[in-house]
Amino acid sequence: MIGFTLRRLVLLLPVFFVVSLVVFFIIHLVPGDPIDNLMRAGSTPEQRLQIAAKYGLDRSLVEQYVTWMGRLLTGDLGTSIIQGRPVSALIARNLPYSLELGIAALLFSTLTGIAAGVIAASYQGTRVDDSITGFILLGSTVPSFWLGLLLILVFAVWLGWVPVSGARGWSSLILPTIAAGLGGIALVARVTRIAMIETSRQDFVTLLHAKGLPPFIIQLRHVLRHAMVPVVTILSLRIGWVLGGAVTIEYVFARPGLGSLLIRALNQRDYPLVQGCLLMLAMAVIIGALIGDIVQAAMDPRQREARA
Amino acid sequence: MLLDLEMLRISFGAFAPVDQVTLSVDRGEILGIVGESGSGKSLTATAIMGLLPRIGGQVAAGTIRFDGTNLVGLPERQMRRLRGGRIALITQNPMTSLDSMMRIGPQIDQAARLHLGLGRSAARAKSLELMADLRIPDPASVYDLFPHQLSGGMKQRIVIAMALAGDPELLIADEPTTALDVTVQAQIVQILVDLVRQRGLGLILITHDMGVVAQACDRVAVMYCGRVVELAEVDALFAQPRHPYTQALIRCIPRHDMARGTMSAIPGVVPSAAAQPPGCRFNPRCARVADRCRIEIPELRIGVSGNGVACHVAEAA
Amino acid sequence: MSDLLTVNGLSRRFSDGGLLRKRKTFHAVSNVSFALKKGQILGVVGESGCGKSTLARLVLRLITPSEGQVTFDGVDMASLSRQDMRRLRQRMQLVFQDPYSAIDPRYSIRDALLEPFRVQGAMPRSADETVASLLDMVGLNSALAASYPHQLSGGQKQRIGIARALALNPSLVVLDEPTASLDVSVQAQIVSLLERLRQDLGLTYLFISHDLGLVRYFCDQILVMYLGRIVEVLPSTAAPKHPYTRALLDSTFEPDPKRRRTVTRLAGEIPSGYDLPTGCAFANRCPRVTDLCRRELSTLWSQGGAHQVACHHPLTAAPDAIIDERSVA
Amino acid sequence: MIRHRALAMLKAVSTFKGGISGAFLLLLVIGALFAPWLSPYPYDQQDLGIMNQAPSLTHLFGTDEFGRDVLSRMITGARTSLSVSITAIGISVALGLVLGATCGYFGGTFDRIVMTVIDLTWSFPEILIALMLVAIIGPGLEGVVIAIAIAYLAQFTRLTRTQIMSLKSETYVEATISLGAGHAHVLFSHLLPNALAPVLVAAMLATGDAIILEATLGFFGLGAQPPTPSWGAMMSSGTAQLFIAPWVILLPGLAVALTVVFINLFGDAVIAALDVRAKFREA
Amino acid sequence: MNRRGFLASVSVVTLAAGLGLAGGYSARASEPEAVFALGSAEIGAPHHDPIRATLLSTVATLIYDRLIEQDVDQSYHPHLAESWENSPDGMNWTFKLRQGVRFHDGEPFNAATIAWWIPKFKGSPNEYLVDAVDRVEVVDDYTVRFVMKRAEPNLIYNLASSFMGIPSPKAYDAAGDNFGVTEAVGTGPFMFESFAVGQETVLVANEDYSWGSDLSNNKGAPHVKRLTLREIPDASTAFLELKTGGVGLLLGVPDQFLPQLQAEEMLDFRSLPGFGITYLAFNTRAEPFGDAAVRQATALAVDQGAILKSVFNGIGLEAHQFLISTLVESKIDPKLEIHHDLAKANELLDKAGWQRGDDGIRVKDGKPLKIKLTAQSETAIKRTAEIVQAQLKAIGMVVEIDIFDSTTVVDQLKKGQHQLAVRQYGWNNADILDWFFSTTNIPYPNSSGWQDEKSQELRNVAMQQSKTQDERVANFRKYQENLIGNFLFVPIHEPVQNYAFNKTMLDVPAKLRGTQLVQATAVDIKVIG
Repeated sequence: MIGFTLRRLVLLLPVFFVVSLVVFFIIHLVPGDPIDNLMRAGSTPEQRLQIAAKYGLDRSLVEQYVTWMGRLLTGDLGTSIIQGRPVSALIARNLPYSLELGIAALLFSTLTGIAAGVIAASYQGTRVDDSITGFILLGSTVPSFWLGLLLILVFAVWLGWVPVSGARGWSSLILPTIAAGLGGIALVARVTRIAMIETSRQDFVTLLHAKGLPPFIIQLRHVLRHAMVPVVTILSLRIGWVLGGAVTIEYVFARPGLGSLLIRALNQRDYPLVQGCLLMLAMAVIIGALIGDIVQAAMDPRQREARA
Repeated sequence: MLLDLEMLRISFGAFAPVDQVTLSVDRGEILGIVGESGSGKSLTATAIMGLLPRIGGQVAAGTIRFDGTNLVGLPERQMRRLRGGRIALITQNPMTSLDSMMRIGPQIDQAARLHLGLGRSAARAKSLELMADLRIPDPASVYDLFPHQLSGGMKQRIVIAMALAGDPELLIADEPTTALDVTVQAQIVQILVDLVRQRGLGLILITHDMGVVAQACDRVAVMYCGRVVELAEVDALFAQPRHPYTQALIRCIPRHDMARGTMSAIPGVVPSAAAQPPGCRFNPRCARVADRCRIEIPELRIGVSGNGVACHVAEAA
Repeated sequence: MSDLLTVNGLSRRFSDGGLLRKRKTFHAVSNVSFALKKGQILGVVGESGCGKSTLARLVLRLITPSEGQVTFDGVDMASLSRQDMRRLRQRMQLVFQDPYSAIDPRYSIRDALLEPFRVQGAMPRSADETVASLLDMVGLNSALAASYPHQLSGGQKQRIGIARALALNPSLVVLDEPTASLDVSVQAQIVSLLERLRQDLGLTYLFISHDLGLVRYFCDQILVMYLGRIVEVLPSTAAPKHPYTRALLDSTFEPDPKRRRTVTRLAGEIPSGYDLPTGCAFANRCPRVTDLCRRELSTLWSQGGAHQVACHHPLTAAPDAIIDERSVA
Repeated sequence: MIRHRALAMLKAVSTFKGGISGAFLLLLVIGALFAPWLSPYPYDQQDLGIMNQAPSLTHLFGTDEFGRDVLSRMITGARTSLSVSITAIGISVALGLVLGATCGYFGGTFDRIVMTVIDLTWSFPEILIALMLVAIIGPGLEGVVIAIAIAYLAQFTRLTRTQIMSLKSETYVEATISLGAGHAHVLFSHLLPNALAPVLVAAMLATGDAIILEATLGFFGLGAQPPTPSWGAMMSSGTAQLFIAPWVILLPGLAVALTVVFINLFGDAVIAALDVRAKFREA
Repeated sequence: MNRRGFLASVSVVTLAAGLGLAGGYSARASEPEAVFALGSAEIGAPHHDPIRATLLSTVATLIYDRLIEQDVDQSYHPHLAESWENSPDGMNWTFKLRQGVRFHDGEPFNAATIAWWIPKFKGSPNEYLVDAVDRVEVVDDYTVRFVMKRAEPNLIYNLASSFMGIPSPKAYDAAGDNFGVTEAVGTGPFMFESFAVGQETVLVANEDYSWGSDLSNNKGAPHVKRLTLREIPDASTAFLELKTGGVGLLLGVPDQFLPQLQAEEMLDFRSLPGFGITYLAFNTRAEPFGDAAVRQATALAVDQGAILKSVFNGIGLEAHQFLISTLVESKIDPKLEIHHDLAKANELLDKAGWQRGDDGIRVKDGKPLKIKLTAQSETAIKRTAEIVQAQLKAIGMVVEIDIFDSTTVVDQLKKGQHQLAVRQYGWNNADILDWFFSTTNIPYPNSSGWQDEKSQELRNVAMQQSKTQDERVANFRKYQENLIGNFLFVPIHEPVQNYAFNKTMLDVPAKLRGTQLVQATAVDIKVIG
């Protein structure tokens, strides 16, 4: 197991290199530059050049990449041009909010999704199955920004149960969690349901019934465990989404977060910040996939063996 | 009789893939159910286990008497108490019969803990003992392995151990050796026969292999298209098969002492469940078909010997 | 009669692992040699994992051998260009174990039977006639041409599989357990059909099976394989001399309750093909094993006639109870 | 083979779910195709005298902030939204099939490299990918189409690849090779046609998601350039509109939701009819 | 309703009650506190350090005091500078500083502070504000003199900028990069407590405050003892927060929301005159706008009234010249103002050789009158573009809209890739004309590419040769009259600044002072109850 993990980590090095290349150059494909966002009425062309020189933007892209990479290897993500603060500090400030919402939404969609999937699978083909599947489907068809506004209108304005927006305390986390998580429920439920149904068709489940085990024990202790393997795959692929996918939700609920930070940086062409955020997201995604693999291997003894 | 099936009819919606099945097995006896695919032998086993609803079927008529109790219509809760306890099942494919994500030992323990009320350590001790009985080398270490770490033959022994864990009186083995190599098949059949002889279990051995039947069974039920066409003592069946199907079946087994090209085949195909011929279901393929066979369904008449045949022609003879 | 197929020192290893991982090598087929005369049926028998299916594919060069040589009708296959090899395939065909997936479910029977011609770029002038005659050849109604695989029974599908293999008039047909997934009554039909076709068309068969009884019934000569190696080559009527062949034979139940017997169990497990022992692979299960067996691998040596065995301590020719029964019957 | 698929479609439509959703989708497509003839008013005809009017007989769905007829805009919007998502998914499927088939069939290092990249794009939030790409490509529908196509590329590549890999071991593939067939024949006559069904169903479901993604990008002001309407652009035409003239925002939202629901229902019916459920799990 | 349904609804209600309680805000009843939401333009300020900031929110005006304050009518008022004097040649400014002022950290404010402060701008993005100052001389503890590099009558305007809040030198130097993030020390009425970037800043009253400016009624400590300024990017969310009492005051309300605000009983709003202009910018280097006649026709085709009504809900003013109306420089010859005149517009195009085709589209030399209109995705701008598109159709001009993000729009302008663009600026000084139209600023910000000797001469006079404020006004008027005569832009709209608040929570003075709702008004706001 440790060998497997180490091997995968070593294989990450070339991936990291490629990712760093993409991340560095992609933002330069976008027209416009950050300096104009620093200039206001009254500033002069000389100042432009000064600022460009200050951030090394007057040098060739390759040179810039080498400098950036050099700094990166010492753990320095650079300094935001627009905000004038270290990129790492900005990420560190926004990350907790993204994690808070991302994890809450992921838990919400995963737990609800699995529960719904299990129930739907247990009542496969009945009206219960249909209504659960239908209801979940409905929830996932509404764009999340829109859902967010509607949730605010209903639960915060009309009913006044929770605050409209903000990121203060758990009560302000409820609506964003629902808005961000609802789409995921459908996915998780769908996968869980199909995996459950597939698994319960296997011989060993027949044999478990033949042992006289109560059906709910079979479903929860055996079938669900098998069904969790594909669910874990999906979840490990959602790490990127947890960190940066909730942009619209952050916008509507006035929450800070990595997604908003990145979008704003993108709009202002704040190169170091965009690069820093993207690199962090990409690495999180890769490591998320790795963790997913490891968890999956830990869950499934066959894979554990195959990968040892 | 430990188990008595009378005129069992299994239906899936409008279809009745199994009908008029009558057979029985006693303690210490091995009943073979033999037939080709689609003959309904596995469904019969599923019906005895009370697991038909899982696959969308139900017992439409007839009785399944286990030790005097009719299992048909028995509440699920009571049926569950029997399942894995007094009646146990062994399935065909050992590769897929074990939960791949669970260690071997606990899977064997389950039935004992559930039906015998044993604690964790008592169940473990019992499982280890069973594994030793089944000649599994080094049971203590196998106990902690995962299924994929075992060979097919070893897995099938685990499946048998699982079935025995609840101290069953009746064992239903549904094609227990089909997926195994011949050398392993021989061992598993031997184990099953020994079990019946030593523990006095009743065993229903479902198979399509006449060799296995000849080797292991005391009595045999031959099934074709959902019906029992012949029920007989094993010696009688092979010495003097009465149903034309049984006769044909025995004839189409290759033997090394036959000259090449002398093996006879049964012409035609097994009709699909949706297109059963009227009358005797074997009539389109039967060499001795009479007019009556095309109209009237022959009934299985069991004589005093306990042997019987469902054939107009054989009866007339 | 001349040799249609000669196999010489054929081996195939599969490796996995590689970068950053210990490379493991699986010996699927090791040093196999045999010759097959025109018009003969050569049986290959062994348990799962013994390499018999790999051997079939090596012979047809669907898999490239790691070592050794396959000569078909005097031509060394390794010397052929891709193009020539593809053309040569017309003369050697394969029938598969699983008829259920041997035909593309989206192809009609007609399409499936015409595919060989399409692939070889030689569409017959009258496609319908060709299809009809192929169906007729394997004993099927030509009305089936319009059906799809899922509408046919296993036996019918296997007949289609055979018809397709024969479409291009091959000389050699490799039959990879053609009846293993069929019912006995259907198996009998297929075996009879194969025998008839062989006589009518002068075919040569390489017949692969796990069923020693069937092989002994159907074949002229039998290769017994164990863990990728040939342990015995025997005429189908000969008594086995290798302890493994003997064990295999002992494990086969006769369909006769009078011949019940207590099985002499084989000790031990089949070793993994990854780490083959240095000596005889059967050593750990063999009742006659000696130190010599564990140390040294026996080569195939003649037991008189075509009978060869790879064993240091072959069973003596002394008639054996079970083998005797045949003369009794 | 065509008959096979047509039959499955027929089977799908004959179920209750499949019938209802199929009918709705058909109507929608017809509406989109004949938008100019079906719209009661030109979609861009402004009339500042009747701004933000509630639904009435003259304007069934009311008017928007420029006094334009919301119904006409929604009909034309269906055209934009559908063509954007269908084109995008079409491109995505085409690319995905090629990449997935190549990776799945030939495997090896090429496969490993492509799949690493593909996995990266998959796990990256698609909204971020889309925003990034639109910024690079520029405004307008082309940008959105390409962005959506790339956002979904991973899904189809993976699905195709898994399909091809599992099909590759089917006996009939080996049978074809043993007949002397080359790679092209195996790929195009057997593998791709068999892999297609689940990919197409997935594509259908993804079309629904693409409509939502188009709407979300519209929320950020990307996509259809005014005055061309699209459902997404309409939904996000200033959230203040939600309080002033809610129908301008709610109705397109409803249209998106309904369409996606029906696409999913129809997809489910097709999945059931084609019996490709099992194949879905593998992906 | 069956029993299960009933139970379910009861449990939902119970759950909701629990949430409601937990979600309530625990106001400290003893201390009056308030929550403001920042305007959308202020969102995302990374810190509150006025010297190195490029984006500064209202927060900075509450923490820091400035030397000089500017009122609605653009007049200047003393604050930390009690009085000032400019030498006749414009080369020396002398400031008398207020005494007894202390920073939040207890440090005194005096001439040394200014001497430390002005040089700090060197190399910062805000350097241009004090660019003209050569050096600062300390005359005595409370008197400083700015020795100028060149005459700069506009210095006073610059000093009133929100970037000219004065931080505590000691705290500033000690905190380094963290100044404005983890701490911010000024002399203002509110003291920094905490700051979560992108989310909120919490301030507490400076009880020692006693140096409020002329503009405020309350010269002492603010009435609001604890003030939270939240950042809410989505306007509807902010509006809903106001409506539900989550926020007491919105610093900036989009015009579209005003009708809603007016409809709510407990809400009220105050307005201040505008701070900028929405306009169309031509690219004179891209055909057909090289031709003044086409520019004029385009300008005359735009109906400012209709746009005011539909895009801005009738709020704000129609703009007919380029400067905000509170600037004196905006009072130009009325004949030169740009007003809607469709007939004349068509006539101009006819004369210029653009003939109408059958489809109503004008054509000249086989080329249709088809142009690209660049705009950005912000709602008001997008809508303006849409309506302009419809209006230009009336003169036979086909307009295609291209929506970009703001940075890309700038990039397009810089590269001269645009033809016509909807733009907006926010600036309350006439020197904006120089910024947009001086030849030295080609290609950007002079993206119209306007190069004209006469214009440049007038610009030089206005920018460099005005010694006094009055001279400066006259010069800039002339400069604008020249520019507008060349139809370099189409003024469209002058927005007003709206501030909405909850009447039941806050007492906001009827008349707002200052150019925006900042410190001057904030200290006068009272919490009700």
